[in-house]
Amino acid sequence: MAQLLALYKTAESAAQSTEALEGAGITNEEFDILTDSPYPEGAFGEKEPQHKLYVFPFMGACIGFTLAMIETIGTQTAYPLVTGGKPIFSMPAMTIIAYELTMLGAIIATVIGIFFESRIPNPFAGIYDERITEGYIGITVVCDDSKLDSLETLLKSNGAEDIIIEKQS
Amino acid sequence: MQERVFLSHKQINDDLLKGSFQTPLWYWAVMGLFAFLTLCGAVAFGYAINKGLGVTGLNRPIMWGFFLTDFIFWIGISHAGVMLSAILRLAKAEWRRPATRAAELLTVLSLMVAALHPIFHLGRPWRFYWPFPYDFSRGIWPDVRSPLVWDPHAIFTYLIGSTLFVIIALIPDIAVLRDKTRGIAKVFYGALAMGWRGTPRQWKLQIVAGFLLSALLLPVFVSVHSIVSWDFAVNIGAEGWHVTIFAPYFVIGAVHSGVSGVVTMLILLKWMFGWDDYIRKEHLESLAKLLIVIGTLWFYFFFLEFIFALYNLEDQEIALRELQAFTWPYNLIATVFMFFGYLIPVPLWLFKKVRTNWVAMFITSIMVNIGMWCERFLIIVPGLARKTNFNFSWGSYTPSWVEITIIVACFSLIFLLIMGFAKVFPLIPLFDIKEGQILSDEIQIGKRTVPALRVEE
Amino acid sequence: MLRRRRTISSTHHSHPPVVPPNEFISDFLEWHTKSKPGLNRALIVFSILTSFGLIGLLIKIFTVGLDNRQDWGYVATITAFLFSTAGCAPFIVIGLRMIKAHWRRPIARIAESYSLVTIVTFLLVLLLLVLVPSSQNRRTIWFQNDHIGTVGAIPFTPHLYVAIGILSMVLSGIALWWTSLKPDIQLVNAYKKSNKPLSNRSWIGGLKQWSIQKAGLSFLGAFFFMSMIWAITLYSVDLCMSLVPGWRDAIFPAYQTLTGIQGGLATIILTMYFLRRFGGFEKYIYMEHFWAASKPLLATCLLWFYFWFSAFIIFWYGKMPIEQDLLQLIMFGPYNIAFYIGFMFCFITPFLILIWNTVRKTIWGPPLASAFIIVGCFFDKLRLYVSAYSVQDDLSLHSITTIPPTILPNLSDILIIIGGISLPIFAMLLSTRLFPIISIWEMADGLRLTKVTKYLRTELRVLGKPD
Amino acid sequence: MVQTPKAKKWKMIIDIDKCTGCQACVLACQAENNIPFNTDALFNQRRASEWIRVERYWEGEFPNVKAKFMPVLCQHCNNAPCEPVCPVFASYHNDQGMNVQVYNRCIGTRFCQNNCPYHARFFNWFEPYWPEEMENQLNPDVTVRSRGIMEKCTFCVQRIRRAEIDADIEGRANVDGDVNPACVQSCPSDALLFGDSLDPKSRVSETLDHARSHTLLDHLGTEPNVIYLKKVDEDYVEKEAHH
Repeated sequence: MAQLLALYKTAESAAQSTEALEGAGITNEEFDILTDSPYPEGAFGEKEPQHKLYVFPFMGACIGFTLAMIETIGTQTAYPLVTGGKPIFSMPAMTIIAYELTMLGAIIATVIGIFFESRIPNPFAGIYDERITEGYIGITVVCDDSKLDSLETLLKSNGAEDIIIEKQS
Repeated sequence: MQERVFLSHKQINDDLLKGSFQTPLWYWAVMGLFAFLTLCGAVAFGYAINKGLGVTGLNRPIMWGFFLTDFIFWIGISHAGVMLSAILRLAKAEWRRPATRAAELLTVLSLMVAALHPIFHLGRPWRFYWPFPYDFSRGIWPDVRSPLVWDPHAIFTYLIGSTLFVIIALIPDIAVLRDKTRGIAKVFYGALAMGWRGTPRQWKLQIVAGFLLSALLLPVFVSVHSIVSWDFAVNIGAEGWHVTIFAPYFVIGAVHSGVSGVVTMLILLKWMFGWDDYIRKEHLESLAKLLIVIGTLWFYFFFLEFIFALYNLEDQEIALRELQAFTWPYNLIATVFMFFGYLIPVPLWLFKKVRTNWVAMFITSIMVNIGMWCERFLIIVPGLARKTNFNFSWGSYTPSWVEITIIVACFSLIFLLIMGFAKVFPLIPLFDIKEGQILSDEIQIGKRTVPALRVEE
Repeated sequence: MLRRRRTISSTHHSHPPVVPPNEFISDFLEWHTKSKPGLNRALIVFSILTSFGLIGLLIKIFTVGLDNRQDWGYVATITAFLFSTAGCAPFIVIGLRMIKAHWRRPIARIAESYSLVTIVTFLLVLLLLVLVPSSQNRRTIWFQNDHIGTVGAIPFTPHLYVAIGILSMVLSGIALWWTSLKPDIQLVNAYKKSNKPLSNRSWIGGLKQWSIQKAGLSFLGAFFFMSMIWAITLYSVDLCMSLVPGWRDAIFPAYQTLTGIQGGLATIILTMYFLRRFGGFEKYIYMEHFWAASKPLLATCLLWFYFWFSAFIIFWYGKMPIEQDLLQLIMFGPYNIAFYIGFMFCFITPFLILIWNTVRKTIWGPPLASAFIIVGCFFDKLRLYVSAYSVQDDLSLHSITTIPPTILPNLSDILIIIGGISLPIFAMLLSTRLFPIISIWEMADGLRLTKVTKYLRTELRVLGKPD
Repeated sequence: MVQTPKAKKWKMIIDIDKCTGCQACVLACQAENNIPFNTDALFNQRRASEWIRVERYWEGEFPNVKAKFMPVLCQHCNNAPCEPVCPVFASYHNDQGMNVQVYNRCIGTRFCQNNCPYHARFFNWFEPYWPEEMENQLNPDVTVRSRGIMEKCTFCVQRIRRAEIDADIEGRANVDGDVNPACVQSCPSDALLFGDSLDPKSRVSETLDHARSHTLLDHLGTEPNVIYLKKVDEDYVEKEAHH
């Protein structure tokens, strides 16, 4: 197997060559796009990323709310001290703390979700080139060595500036 | 979105990372000055710990003074960030792009500094962690009925949330730094970039995260200043504090001062790094328009607060307002507050000439913050000086050098932190600017070309 | 070719086609001018229902008369209800015009048409003002008090000024409606004369005329916004809060304004739904509009709770006797049922509905939430206004002496409520019958500024943002 | 063999008519409760701490001027505003109806003083200091408060506890008059009266529903446990209530 990274100056040529790749029978599961800024989805006909990020905040919120209930109810039962003639179970006060901790849980869970879903941190993400952050569009293809040459010519013909190949045995 | 300039992505990188790669001499000079001032504050605080709070100007009726005034001020400033970046993100306003990170950063740093003030203010600062729900050594948990227990919950939720918000939005830009640096710096940034490559999946999550976190942070940001305001509003002891409108009044006032703070910061950034292509007149103008709306809304709440203070027609309340408005030195502060906070800036912003003039906006935005600082002072101190009708123990308050030094130190600490951050990370999100260029388009109607925006849904 | 199709389907969801302006204009003009029997039938039904209200009012006036406030609590409620649903609807479109939101275009006219209802609201307020004593020696925002020395005696407080404030709201609303209606009426007349659509908008008036009209709209909008806030503030203080001795709640006017915005938005969304359902506007009002409108609706629901809570926590914590009584009077006492319903329907239910993006992205989700909100809004007003009008204590006191018992609506009240609720529907049907219910020029403008273009390998909607 | 004491609710009654403003109570309180000296400097900084103070109000125009004296101490409210605002339970309500300040818990937020309508709470701005020769007069039953914490009138709780323990040792219940805070004990004109209001025979509960009895700032609904008896003043004209 080998990894192949083709660098393009313009988005148009990159889009062309993804189309060409699909013409050559490489589905959009097999190639990936590297850009330095978000492009509209499907701009390169890449596969639509599926994610479950929206589940995380709800789980986090539940955890946070539980913690808040433990804290407030726990405190008021463990130390039933009367202050200012307020009831031992002061719902309004509990509401506020429950609210804050719920939000806290939701936020933290969301961030965890973001890391998890976008698969970082990941030091061995794969082939990469520093020119991408200069505005180049990168197309990576994973294929077996036999296909390499044909792909290289194909991508070059569609305006690839440079092609980097990483063989891993 | 008129005169749009298109820049190559390389150009954008080079411009916006200027701060990280070249440091002029004045940078170190200014850093040194701020560091020194901060140090003075630390010394003053140490002195206060050693001698006891007697070294401040506080006294019996007026138990809360400059420290809490400044605390509210910084909490207020911290409301700029989420307000701008979250609301504008959700509203998909294009002109937010250069402002977001500066705003979020201001949020985080001013929150950190604000969180210091209650510690200065405590009688026993070495016990600052006691209001947290942690037991163990002292065998009792905090009283959840106390606003001072709600406070840490709210503030730290907000601090953690907004910090994570900034970090998430930083990762792609850190990746750029990773690619442009060599040696030890590359290792550092490489570790922080966590193997970001910029795949469609990562970008999609970056975008979704922006929206989701904004939506989650907005309610928190409203709650934080509300709870701070309830520190005062639940009081029946102090005069003029027990007002139901305090929560929204504080929040909108905070946004007023916070957005002005962001304007000041953006103008400073433009001048410091010469980012004329990124922080443009149209951004300034949109911010000014936003400020007009916010300021007027705030004025409505102020009007209600004042009217309903007199509404009950009770002698002490009237006496308090008389003190606030007509008695030296409060009358001076009140005048500054009224004119700087609203009467001068907002009418000026109605003119396009002012809205698009950098110097004018710089001055007016600073005026707003001076005014709002005075507002906080006028809420806290006179109310305590005229506590109930036991006029036998009414009083007045003059801050001591200790308090003033610590306040100055807090301001310089903020500048110190911001400039330090600017050295390590870009203060304008690179990928956001690039995305803005990608999404911009035009529509032809007859002879006219209208600037347009590519939207995904 | 196959692949091409796949890439398109792989984008989020296919974009609704952009109808060319001319097609829309002719399309709409045809729908507008053709006779609509269903609409006429509905008109008759609702005109009858609305007349119930008038009958109820007359019964009330002639049976109990205008000397006792308690009998009029429900009239005040329905007036407040009309204020914060139909009355505030125009504000929504003003705000959206200010931020140049494209999705306002189909709903702009709907919102503005509701300003017709405010005429009736104004008359009702005039009626209620008879019940309000002069502000001499009682707590009002007019400070007419011997004890502090009258602050430059203002005559006719509060009656004259409440009337003026609300009248200015009515007038600016109607002026706004008329200004945006004018071009369309010309278009319709021209269409009726020669039975073919006229698309070229410059036919109606020169560019100068258009720029004047645009400027007029923004000025009237700003004026309506200010007079609306002022009117609601005056109404909620002088016709509610100051009738309960000791009730000092600075957030109350702002809270009432907020419920106005919430109710107005809900009203518009609901109207949009029915227009799409029965008017056959699937091509022009689609999911995007409901989705876009649902976000501010969710925000207002959260703000509703926020404003309520920030008043409640102060009263609960302060624990003063008067505060305890107030909590009893307007929340947990004689009208607790109404309060709980209001709380459920103004906050909890719509919040639980709208929090799901999948629900927000439907045709039925936002309208459902809006329906709940409108019902909740009524009960929320009920617990505030009926309770305030039921208090009999001397207004110069510092606190209420007793918490009055629950007052249930009698026959005339029920008639008035029916009439009041069907009034906005009647007004809307009427203006659908008489005037173009979708602002033609604004829609055409929007369609001109929208296009669906191919970008690389996907398709994107492009929205023009002129400035 | 200390059995749990029967339920008590301590109240104090202050007869303003009897008060001569002699400040004996203030002095006694200072001595009993280890309150550092209120020097001129402290007074001028408005940082004097006097758990009980005698407020003096002048009434009328010269020559017929009247001085009115009103001793004010912590009112030990049943709905004490100072209690719920304390984040660390330093100020709470104990089972004998007293409003108690726990010095060890206090972190010095000074929120309680802000919320006390009676100005009855005091903050230790500096370390307390006594001249060397005065240190031997400190009361061993009372903590010496360090800097940075709040303090206030305790109804001389140390005396209450002492009385209870003595009664237990003698195997009897407390009788009215066993317990007297320093201020009450030292009042020459007998203007102050202290006792258990749950004991029907105590002088306090007999005097409670006196014609002249009232509480301070009762519109706040704090329900103080310190009851005042109005001054008898024949040529005092009732001002019409403000509306």
